[in-house]
Amino acid sequence: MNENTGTLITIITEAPLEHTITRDIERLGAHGFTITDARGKGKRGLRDAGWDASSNIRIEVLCSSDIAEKIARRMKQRYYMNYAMVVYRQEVSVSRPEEF
Amino acid sequence: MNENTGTLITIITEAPLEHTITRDIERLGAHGFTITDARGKGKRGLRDAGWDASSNIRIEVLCSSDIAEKIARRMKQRYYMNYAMVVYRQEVSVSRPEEF
Amino acid sequence: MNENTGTLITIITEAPLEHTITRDIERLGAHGFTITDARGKGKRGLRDAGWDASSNIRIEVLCSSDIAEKIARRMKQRYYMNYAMVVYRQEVSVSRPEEF
Amino acid sequence: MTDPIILFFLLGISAGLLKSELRLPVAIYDFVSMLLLLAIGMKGGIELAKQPFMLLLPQILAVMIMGFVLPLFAFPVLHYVGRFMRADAASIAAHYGSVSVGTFAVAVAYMGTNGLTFESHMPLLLVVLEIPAILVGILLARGFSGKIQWGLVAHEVFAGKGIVLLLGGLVIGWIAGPEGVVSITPLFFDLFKGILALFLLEMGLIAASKVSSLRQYGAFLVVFGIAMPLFSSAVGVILGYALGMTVGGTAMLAILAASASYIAVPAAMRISVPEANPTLSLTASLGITFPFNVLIGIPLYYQLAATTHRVLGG
Amino acid sequence: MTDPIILFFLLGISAGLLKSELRLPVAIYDFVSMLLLLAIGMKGGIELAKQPFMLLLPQILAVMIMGFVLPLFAFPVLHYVGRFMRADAASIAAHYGSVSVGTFAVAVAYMGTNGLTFESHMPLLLVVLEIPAILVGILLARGFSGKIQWGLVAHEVFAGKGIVLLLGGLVIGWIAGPEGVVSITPLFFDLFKGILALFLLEMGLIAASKVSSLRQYGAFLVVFGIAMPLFSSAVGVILGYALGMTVGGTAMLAILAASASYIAVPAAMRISVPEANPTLSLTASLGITFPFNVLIGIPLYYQLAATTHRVLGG
Amino acid sequence: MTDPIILFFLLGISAGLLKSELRLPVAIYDFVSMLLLLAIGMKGGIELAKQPFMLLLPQILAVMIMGFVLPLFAFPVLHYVGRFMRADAASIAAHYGSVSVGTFAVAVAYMGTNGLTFESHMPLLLVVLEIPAILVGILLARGFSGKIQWGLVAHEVFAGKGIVLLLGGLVIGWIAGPEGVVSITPLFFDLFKGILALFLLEMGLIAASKVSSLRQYGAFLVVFGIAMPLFSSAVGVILGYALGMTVGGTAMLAILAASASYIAVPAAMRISVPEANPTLSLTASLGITFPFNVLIGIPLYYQLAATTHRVLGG
Ligand SMILES: Nc1ncnc2c1ncn2[C@@H]1O[C@H](COP(=O)(O)O)[C@@H](O)[C@H]1O
Ligand SMILES: Nc1ncnc2c1ncn2[C@@H]1O[C@H](COP(=O)(O)O)[C@@H](O)[C@H]1O
Ligand SMILES: Nc1ncnc2c1ncn2[C@@H]1O[C@H](COP(=O)(O)O)[C@@H](O)[C@H]1O
Ligand code: NA
Ligand code: NA
Ligand code: NA
Repeated sequence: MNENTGTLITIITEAPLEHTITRDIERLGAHGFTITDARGKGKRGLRDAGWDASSNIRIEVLCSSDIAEKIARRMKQRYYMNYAMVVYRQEVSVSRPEEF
Repeated sequence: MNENTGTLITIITEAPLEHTITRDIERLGAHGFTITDARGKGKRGLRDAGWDASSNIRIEVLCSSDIAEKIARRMKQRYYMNYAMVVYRQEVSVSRPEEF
Repeated sequence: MNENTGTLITIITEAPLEHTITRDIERLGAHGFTITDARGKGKRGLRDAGWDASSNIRIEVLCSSDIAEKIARRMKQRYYMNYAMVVYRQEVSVSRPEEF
Repeated sequence: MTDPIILFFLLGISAGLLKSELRLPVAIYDFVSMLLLLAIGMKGGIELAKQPFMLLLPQILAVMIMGFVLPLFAFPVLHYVGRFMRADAASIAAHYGSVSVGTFAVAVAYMGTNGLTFESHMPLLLVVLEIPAILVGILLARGFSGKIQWGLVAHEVFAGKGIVLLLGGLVIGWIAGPEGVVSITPLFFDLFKGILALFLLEMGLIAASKVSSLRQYGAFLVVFGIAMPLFSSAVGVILGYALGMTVGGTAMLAILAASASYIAVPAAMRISVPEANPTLSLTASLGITFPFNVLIGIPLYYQLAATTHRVLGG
Repeated sequence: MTDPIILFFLLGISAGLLKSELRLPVAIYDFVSMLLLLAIGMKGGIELAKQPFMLLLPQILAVMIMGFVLPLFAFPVLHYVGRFMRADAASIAAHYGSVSVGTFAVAVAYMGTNGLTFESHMPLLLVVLEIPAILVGILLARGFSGKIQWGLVAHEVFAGKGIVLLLGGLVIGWIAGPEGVVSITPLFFDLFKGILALFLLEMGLIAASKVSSLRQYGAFLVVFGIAMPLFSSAVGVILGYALGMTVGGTAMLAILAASASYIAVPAAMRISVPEANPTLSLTASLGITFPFNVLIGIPLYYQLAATTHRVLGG
Repeated sequence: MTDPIILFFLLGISAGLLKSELRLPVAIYDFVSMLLLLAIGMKGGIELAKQPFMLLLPQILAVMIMGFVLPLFAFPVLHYVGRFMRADAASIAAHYGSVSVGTFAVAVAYMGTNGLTFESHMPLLLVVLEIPAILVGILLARGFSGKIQWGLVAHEVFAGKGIVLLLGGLVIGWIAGPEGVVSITPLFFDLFKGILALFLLEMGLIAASKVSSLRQYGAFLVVFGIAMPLFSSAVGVILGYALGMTVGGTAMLAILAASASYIAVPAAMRISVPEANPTLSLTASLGITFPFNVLIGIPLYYQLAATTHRVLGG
């Protein structure tokens, strides 16, 4: 199989940011993303999803490590201060690497 | 703790494929799977989950690297051409390795 | 960027255990968690989420490897015997490491 | 003329057996259950307001005792005849000692369709019957010496959705009274049978999904799932008659006795007797007893109650 | 006086074009669809009980043939004029040969609002028309020689939510009859138009979301999405007249013919002709034909049916 | 006789304080909110059709000015007395200058139950009052010099679910008129109070969940959450009287003034003043002011309006 390593960057944050952040992600060069609804707890307290504004989303982006770096930086700069957010990255092997 | 590394293979694809793919996965020897509902964007456009047919699922399978390889191959061969799909793999350490 | 590796521990288990397990996690020193609803299949059969009691949750915790070890141990000791549960761990790089 | 809600149940079973992808979305199942629980509670509360509570105390006590006794009959049968492990036998016994709100709702509809009446405080007895069997089940599994987290169990039972909505509805109906609830009648009472139809559609789908586990766990569970409600309904009929209830009330008590829990008890058992296999009890309760009661049991128990009253006088 | 359900559709389109975040939750969309399907099925079943089934057989057969023939007209136009790939042309043709329950529901409401009547077995013809076009579509894409998993296709079609609920409702209505369903009337029939309004709100949002793909796929799809239903409605009118239907029935048959599937057919095509691009067919069906039929088509087809009957006598 | 919808609210609060697992599924909460917003909008629109729009312009303008002025009163109290950060004070002020549709719905039910009438264009004033306070809040936080993305804010406000459904309902009611909406009355109007009861059940659960944050943020927030609506209601009463409204209309304006937003404003503030802590404003608005208004405020403001009209004549 033509296979390659890529970076998977995961962003957990407030649901209402969905559109702004996916726009950011695409502008920074990623070719796709996957979103699941989530709830959770962190330093900004419980976010229990009973309520649109109090629910979280979990955004996953498969991309090159460069783009992942850019995305992480952008998140930090634009959202960390004021929004509930956690970001982490992993190396993964992707079966369809040509696109990332 | 008796612990071991295993492979986590994640498949993001169209929701209506759920039954076909989980059947494939079991036939290839995996002992379980976990599914979450998702939405996303990729080369086949926006899949926004407003609609059954337009929503995604995210399938996770913990298995040996051999089985993961087989699953990835099968996905490629049977679905890549015609369906929205992304597959990636990681090594993880599993706390209950006896079963995989 | 100030960046660091941390451990991501993922627990897939029965939905009604949500409160007990998140309490465990916090007591063991983790500063947060993220939960998504899931369904799946394992050695305890199909858990298809049609029904509250038959649905799964997927809990993710970013923490130090020590705390992850403690969490995995606790899960094993308290729940493995009697509940549907799978636990796995990965190293990830976290963009906001100061808190973990 | 078959009641259409039964037809919805049969549609659910058929679709399930045909492996149709049909399912009620989880949120809708929750919504429908909430409406039924609130409506049943309110109906009871409205009527309750009309009679002095003290007069009901003897009935409440007697019914509570029935709730303690029924699982004590079921347990030895399951453990010694059925050869189930101690924990499994205790858990299944608890399910059958407790009640099913869904079955009760179908019975309410059945009585209404056939122009039959019953004591209006039945929803109160429904609430009363939910709990004793849980305690008995836990004690049967653990023994009196065992370390049991009663606080957790109590919270699971009393703060559970079912009891909160039933009791909440009861109190609302009680305070608001018949004129008070007029404004919310269209949602809670006019739609009742339609909502019940949707509920039964989903219950049919769930019952059908238990067929494969049925095969696995064998004939004993099937026999028990039918024999136990028959036995319990007889106990209910005798108790109802002894308490001086009307034919309708006697039938309803028989139905309560015959029904098996599939919400409150499984949740409580999962926490307090986790080593019991939930598939066993749910297969029996949802896969056999619920369909049996809905399709055959309810009219049967009514006949039983009517015959008893006719024969013994009253 | 505009029918408010049409206004809900326009509200959905407007909100969608304004990129409002408004959406019906998926569970609610499913709930609303289920209620419509069951209601339409039951309405048909109730009426069906009143007439001998055998008399309907000729109509059923004729309509089924129409379902086979319509996609055979659409395919060459799409493939040779529109220059779509074989698979895409076949898939789109299947969509237009089959029917849309949403359009049918709006037509039912339209007839009701205007005090018009039609043959009560129309829901049966709706079910009949869903399927033939799927078979034709698959054969057009694969040829007779191709390896087709008919078992899978059959399961997808007959066990799909749509058919199960329509047919299930039909049978329930048939068995329960008009008095039987009285108790569930408040949910299924009194709320029908309100539920339809919510459904159309969401359909408007969906239609609006297709605008960008419309731009991408160009003018041919737009023209086809309007011309094809016009053509099909004429076929429907002729057939309805030939079958001796009333004006209302003729109009309903024209509407069925003119409507394009967006649930059953896409699901079946995705499985049996996966190389067809689903965006193409859904853009045409949901982005053009559904709005066209709802806003303009339905009254137009009624006029066509009325004129035909007046001119030709009947 | 207590209105049952209030009892549902109290049930929600009690269940929440008992840490019951009871929750309305998110999809159902959305559904219920949508129905309320559409119903309120349509009710207003139907009545609006009966009067010339131009006559309302002065009232609309006056009420809009009230929406600009109220947060200007709240801000210094919060910033200087309450010692909240500039951003937090501005955000809370915006919440209290705007309105709550939930409170309005309860007020509509209250007026109906007590046979009281009010100016039918109130839903229009509700829409009008939602927006000015948002602008004031942003300017208070940023100053006139600050770089504000007005485009984003405008989209967030006008394309938000709340405004789209309210305004959409208004227009639908306006165009369709009283006869037009008859067919959708069962869903939108007959079920109104039942749906409102479910909504209040969830609101009670949410209010109860704010108790822990209340403890954390101290007494000032509690005092403000009660004093501010009292003050605003007085302003509303004076304005209503000055505008020549009826007693009912004056009371409704007071209620609008006294209510605090918990949907539109939080969303807009999160985007335009993200450094404001949303927990603060939601704790005050949902944890204190909403329960206060629902349980005590609404009848109180009505009394205030009645007394004012009696004393001053009119
Ligand atoms: N240690 C953690 N592990 C997993 N998820 C976390 C953790 N901390 C925070 N989160 C998630 O990130 C969201 C925002 O975090 P915070 O900004 O810390 O409030 C929380 O609501 C959780 O869903
Ligand atoms: N780069 C990516 N990162 C994360 N998820 C992706 C990516 N590309 C595609 N996906 C997901 O996979 C689904 C199918 O992808 P595609 O086949 O590229 O349309 C999309 O709907 C997304 O949910
Ligand atoms: N091999 C596996 N891969 C992914 N998820 C699994 C696997 N095995 C079990 N699970 C998940 O963990 C849950 C409990 O597993 P079990 O205790 O094996 O029944 C299942 O319902 C699945 O959601
Ligand atoms: Na029982
Ligand atoms: Na057609
Ligand atoms: Na206000």
